[in-house]
Amino acid sequence: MMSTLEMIDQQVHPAVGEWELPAFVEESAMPSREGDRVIQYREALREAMSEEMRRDQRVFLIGEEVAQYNGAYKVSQGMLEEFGEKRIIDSPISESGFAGMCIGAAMYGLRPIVEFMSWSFSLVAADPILNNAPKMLYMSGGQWGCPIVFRGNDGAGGQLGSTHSWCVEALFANVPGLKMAIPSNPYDAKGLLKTAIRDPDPVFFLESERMLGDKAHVPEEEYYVPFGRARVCREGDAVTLVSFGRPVQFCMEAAGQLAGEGIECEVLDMRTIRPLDIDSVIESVRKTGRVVVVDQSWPFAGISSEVITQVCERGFDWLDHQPVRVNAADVPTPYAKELESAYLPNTERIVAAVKKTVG
Amino acid sequence: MMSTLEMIDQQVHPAVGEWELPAFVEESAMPSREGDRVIQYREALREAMSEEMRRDQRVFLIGEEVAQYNGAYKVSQGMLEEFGEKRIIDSPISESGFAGMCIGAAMYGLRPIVEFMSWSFSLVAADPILNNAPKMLYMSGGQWGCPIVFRGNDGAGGQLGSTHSWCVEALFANVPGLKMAIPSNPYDAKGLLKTAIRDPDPVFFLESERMLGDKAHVPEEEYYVPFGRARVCREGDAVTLVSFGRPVQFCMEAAGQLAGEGIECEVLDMRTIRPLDIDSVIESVRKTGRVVVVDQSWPFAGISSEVITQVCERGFDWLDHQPVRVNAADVPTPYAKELESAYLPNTERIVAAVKKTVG
Amino acid sequence: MTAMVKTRGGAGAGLSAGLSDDVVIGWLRDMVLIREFELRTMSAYQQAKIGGFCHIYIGQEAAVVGTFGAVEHDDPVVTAYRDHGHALARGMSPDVCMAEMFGKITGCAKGKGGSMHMFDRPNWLFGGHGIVGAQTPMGAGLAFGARYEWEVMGRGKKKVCLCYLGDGALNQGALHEAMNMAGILSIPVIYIVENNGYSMGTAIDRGTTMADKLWKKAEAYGIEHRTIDGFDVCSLYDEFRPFVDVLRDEQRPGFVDLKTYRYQGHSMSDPQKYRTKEEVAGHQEKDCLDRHAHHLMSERGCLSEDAFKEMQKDAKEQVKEAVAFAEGSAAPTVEGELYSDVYANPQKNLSPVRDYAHGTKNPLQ
Amino acid sequence: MTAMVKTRGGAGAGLSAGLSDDVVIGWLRDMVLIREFELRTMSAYQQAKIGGFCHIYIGQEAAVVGTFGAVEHDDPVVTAYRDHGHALARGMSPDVCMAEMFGKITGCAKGKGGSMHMFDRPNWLFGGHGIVGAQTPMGAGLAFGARYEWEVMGRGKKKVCLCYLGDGALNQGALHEAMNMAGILSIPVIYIVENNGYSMGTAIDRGTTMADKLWKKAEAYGIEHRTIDGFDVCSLYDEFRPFVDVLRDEQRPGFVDLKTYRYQGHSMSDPQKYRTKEEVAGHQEKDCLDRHAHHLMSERGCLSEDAFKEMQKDAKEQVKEAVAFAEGSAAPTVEGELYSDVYANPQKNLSPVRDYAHGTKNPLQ
Ligand SMILES: Cc1ncc(C[n+]2csc(CCOP(=O)(O)OP(=O)(O)O)c2C)c(N)n1
Ligand SMILES: Cc1ncc(C[n+]2csc(CCOP(=O)(O)OP(=O)(O)O)c2C)c(N)n1
Ligand SMILES: [Mg+2]
Ligand SMILES: [Mg+2]
Repeated sequence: MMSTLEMIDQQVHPAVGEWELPAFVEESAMPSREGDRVIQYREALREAMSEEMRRDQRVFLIGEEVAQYNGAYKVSQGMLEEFGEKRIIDSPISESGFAGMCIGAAMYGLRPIVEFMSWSFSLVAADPILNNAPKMLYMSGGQWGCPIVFRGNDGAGGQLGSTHSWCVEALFANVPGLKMAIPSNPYDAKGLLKTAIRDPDPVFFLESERMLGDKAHVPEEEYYVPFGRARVCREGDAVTLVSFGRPVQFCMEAAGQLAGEGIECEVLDMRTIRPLDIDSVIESVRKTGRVVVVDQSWPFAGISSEVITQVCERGFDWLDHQPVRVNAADVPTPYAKELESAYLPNTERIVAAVKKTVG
Repeated sequence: MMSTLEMIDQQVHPAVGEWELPAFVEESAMPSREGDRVIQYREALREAMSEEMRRDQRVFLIGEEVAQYNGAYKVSQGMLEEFGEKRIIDSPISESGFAGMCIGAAMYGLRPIVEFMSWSFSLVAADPILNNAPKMLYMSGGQWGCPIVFRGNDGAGGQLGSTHSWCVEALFANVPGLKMAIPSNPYDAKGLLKTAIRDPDPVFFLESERMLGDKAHVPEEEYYVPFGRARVCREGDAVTLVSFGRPVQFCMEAAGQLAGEGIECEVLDMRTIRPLDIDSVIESVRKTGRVVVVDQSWPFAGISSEVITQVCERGFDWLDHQPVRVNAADVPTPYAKELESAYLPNTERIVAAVKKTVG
Repeated sequence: MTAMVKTRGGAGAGLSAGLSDDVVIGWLRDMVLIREFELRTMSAYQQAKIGGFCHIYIGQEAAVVGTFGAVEHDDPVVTAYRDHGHALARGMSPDVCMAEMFGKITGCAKGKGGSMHMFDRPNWLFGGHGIVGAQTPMGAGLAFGARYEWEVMGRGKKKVCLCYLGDGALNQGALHEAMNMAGILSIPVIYIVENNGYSMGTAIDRGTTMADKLWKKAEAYGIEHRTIDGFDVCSLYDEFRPFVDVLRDEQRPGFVDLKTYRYQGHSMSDPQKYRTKEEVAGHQEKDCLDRHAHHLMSERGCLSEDAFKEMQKDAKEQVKEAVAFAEGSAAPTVEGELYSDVYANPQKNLSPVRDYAHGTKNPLQ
Repeated sequence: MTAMVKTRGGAGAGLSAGLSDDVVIGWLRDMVLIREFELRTMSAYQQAKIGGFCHIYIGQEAAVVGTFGAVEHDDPVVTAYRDHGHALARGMSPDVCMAEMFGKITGCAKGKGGSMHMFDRPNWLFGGHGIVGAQTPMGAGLAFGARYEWEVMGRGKKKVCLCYLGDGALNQGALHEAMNMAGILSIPVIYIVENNGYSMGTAIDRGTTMADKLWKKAEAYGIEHRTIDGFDVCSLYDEFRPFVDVLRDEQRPGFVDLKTYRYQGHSMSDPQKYRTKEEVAGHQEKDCLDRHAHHLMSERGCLSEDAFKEMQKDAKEQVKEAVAFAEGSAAPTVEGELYSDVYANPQKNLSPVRDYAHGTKNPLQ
């Protein structure tokens, strides 16, 4: 009989083969976000994958059109050449099949990166990614974990219509056992993806087609962005704007506009949803007393509901005003340009929400 | 060119064939919940389906083992005999296939009832049920809706382990275009299922294996329970307990216990999640100033987060205490009896939550 | 376009040689219209008048025209996202089709669907679906519905459903589940694989086993099958028509490996490095439209060169008008359309944000 | 139980006649143990010592014993929820297996998995999976991993993965996607359909097309196949062994329609109205355990009747002890296990409720 005395307290769980986390440093000690090594979001992702594949032979990439076609969105451009067809693998249009297959491969000891051309196509793979990957460690009593990264485009904004515009974070983040990252810029995209590949748990990594071409400085030096630490993109004392992924950009725009009117917003980019750095949110709310959560998914039981609930649970007494959320419109994603832009949580709607809060 | 003057204001949308809603009456005018026609929850479901199938030839039932086997849980017992194999249809183990097929049949003009032996098995059908059914009307610009009922067992409690114990409400309720009902007792099970079959929109109907044997009076007279109206199961002024489905029973137990200590809880059974009768919740909170949401799904971005967020949005100023939620433990469902019962939102945990709120 | 109506009289008549000139000339007219329409679609897309994904049908025209020619107007049809040809050949007006892609309220889905979601209720076209394979269980359901209607409800008649899919969709599990169910329940759905040899940049034999014997996939479910050349609309019809007639009569499923080819990239943003120009040119030499035109003009002799030119001019004209119509149409208003058509029975409190409403009537209704 | 070890020496040796007596007697011992174990399982379930669903393996013993006999101990194995036989035949101690079903910390999954989730890392058993068909892409992945290990990482050796599934799982799309990928990528996974003729109450031909030619399902993906009688463990081995050897050597997938039969209901709560007592009795007449015992005692003559009785007594004893062990073991504690093994790398703020932790070591580690 095992006693609680025999509890494992080592950080290295035996169920996932060899692994160790990179050495994370404080935000202030990380390489600078400013500089002139300007690359695209997609290139940042590519660098992250390539560097980790060079480091660890167990890492491979599979997905539709990732190899010969160089990626439907050119994220994996050139990787077939460098790593060969045994590690950069074109799959048939069988999301359930290749996601499930990679769960098996991860259990066997590999470190798969599974690209969904779009997270919208992951619904056909919902069972393996939700019912198997995040539960394997628990179900097997700690015998096998599932070190795997699922990644791809998430969210609307390209007039792709209602079946191709999913924000899966609102659905999938409900499930314990998975981690979820949603980078809003190239620097974080690279640093978070490298961390995701090193992490021994299943990571859902949500990119955005609308941001793949975004450019920013990404340092030469190797760096890892830790999970669970929000970034304060802008300081302010009037209201806390909480967001993640693409809408962070809209929040920054809105904050800029509002500053012109004397309203200083503090903008927090959560970077990961699970873990969710609620401590930083509360810290900010203690200062501002007000919070607006901007979330590009549908409102009902989504991430914004969760953030607001956690704010109430941990910082109710600091609130001077009811928490407010700004979401995608609560309708299937429309195709027509005008409808789609009204559908998204745009700058205008954020500004209005902030004004309501501070007014 | 259509103008806004030409907006359809009739209630009968042309996209779903012939339909009309039953005449709903006020709760007070409904047949009594008390009496001696005591039947099981499963029989109540069966009566609902059979009555509607007698009324409307377009209604049929399909699912694994629903016909010759009389239903894996005997919900459809005897229905094959009455309606024949063309209307009570055994399907292969192909959830994605038969759910998708019934979406086509619904578009064609039929009124399918799709039984998932368990909602846990609906993940393999996530794409048709989430990406097609609830969006068809929108995507087709109002040409075809999808009048369909998906129903089956939801939730843990029978030591079925982690893949078989899903509470899909937390995931699926995020999606606009669907309706969702979660009855907590035989009376509502029958009345809500009849309404679901009559409703021209896709309805996700969540039952519970743990309640199928529950017995209560179900009146002889025909009745329909309207969507979007919570039921006040118990009146009180100390705290509002909001719940739905099986945990309503735990709430009633907890309220009973607490009454002994002089704490009078108002217990609301939401009955449907979408629509969500937030008006009744707010009305109660105005009186109590306190709310505890009891939800058998995982906490993160679940129904309880949504209820709390809506309470903040609409009744923030009435709150004397932060809203509190009681959920299933945030882990995959364990098999062992002791772990599973600690996992569920049981009476003990509800009592503790209430005390924290009123204390 | 009334291809469906035209062939109705010939039901059961047999091979294309026995069809009236009107019918086979109608097929050419349909093909010409689709081609001209798609050329315009491409330039409108390049001008950013059309957004999102846009999948061009050029090269495959005979596939849809020849198969539609063999069924009735009220046989249900469902397809994937490469659906402009299906919409036009089913009888959707080019105006409405183009307006949809322009995101206008006069489009078939009031601009809410877009290129991938052509729905046409009056013409029994049940969409345009974007998720690869998703339409295949739906197709079984449409056929199930039709069968149920006459068998259980005692009204209607024996129908078949044509369910189109790309070769890439062969690898989605949904299709297999659907085929097994169609086999077990004897559902009159006909799966037509528009086998253009590629799914995006993946040549069929790189992604699909038994690529040269796709009929094995049908045999695994006991489903009768045909392998048909899709470059000659007449021979396509000749082989497909009797197949349909038997399946309709006996109310059971079928499967067709229909060999075809797309000339354009997968979607408008495809650099097409996975195939050579020569390969494309090789296929263009046996172009289905040219071939049928040549057949009518030189072999069957029922069409003059002038008449053909006139036909082309007409099509160009129609399509130009369609663009003008689309351009001149209003966009759906946020107030009227964003929150409409979400529920057929909108109720209070369905959303935390606001109430849903009914929108404007669909232009096709 | 060391069936895996026993056959290792005979690798490549060929047919069962050439195997040592120890090996074929070992098979019988395994089968006897499984049967006795399952009888105990049933009574423990009836006494409510086991909860949830519980699927009894009696009748199918030869299927797992004969196929395991043909592979190496470190070839990965994965199966569905009817997995007690697989666990025992792979070498899991009956104590640990029974303790899992009793929901005890000494169980293979520390009581967190239950009957449907037998995992055994030291014996390369990757579960026990509850969703029909879910294990089939996983099986391809295990084989992919093994192949990748020697091919890309230059270590390890050629392996095959045995992936078991019920006949009902043939109708889940996941299997088809997996088979196509296994074909395209040449993955050495062997799908073994334990075809017991029923999925719950559905006789195979009511739910599955081509029920009498299941190999057609494999042929659709160009996968080599065998149809094997699963009632005689020796002939099963004789047919399966060479098949495995070729697939291992050539590193490509295989498919076996393995005919077998379950004597008990689908799960413990099945009234079994879908078949007659006579049908069951008919199968019991050719019982795989009796047959092999008879073969060893009367034909091969390597086992005395006394030795067989001894073997049965031993098994009964072992199983009794397993029940005692399970009964005597502690349940996992809420404090130690509820929030453990959720993440291998638990971090702060992963949950709004509380932090996750590491639990006690798994008893198999
Ligand atoms: C489930 C799913 N996965 C991926 C995609 C992205 N995708 C769209 S079309 C396509 C290729 C399909 O090829 P094919 O079926 O041959 O049709 P074709 O484009 O040749 O007409 C892919 C991968 C999708 N829409 N759905
Ligand atoms: C996707 C899914 N649908 C339904 C079920 C419920 N279910 C469990 S076992 C079973 C029958 C499976 O039969 P078969 O594959 O032949 O295996 P056997 O029980 O005969 O070993 C069903 C329908 C499930 N577990 N998963
Ligand atoms: Mg193709
Ligand atoms: Mg079976």
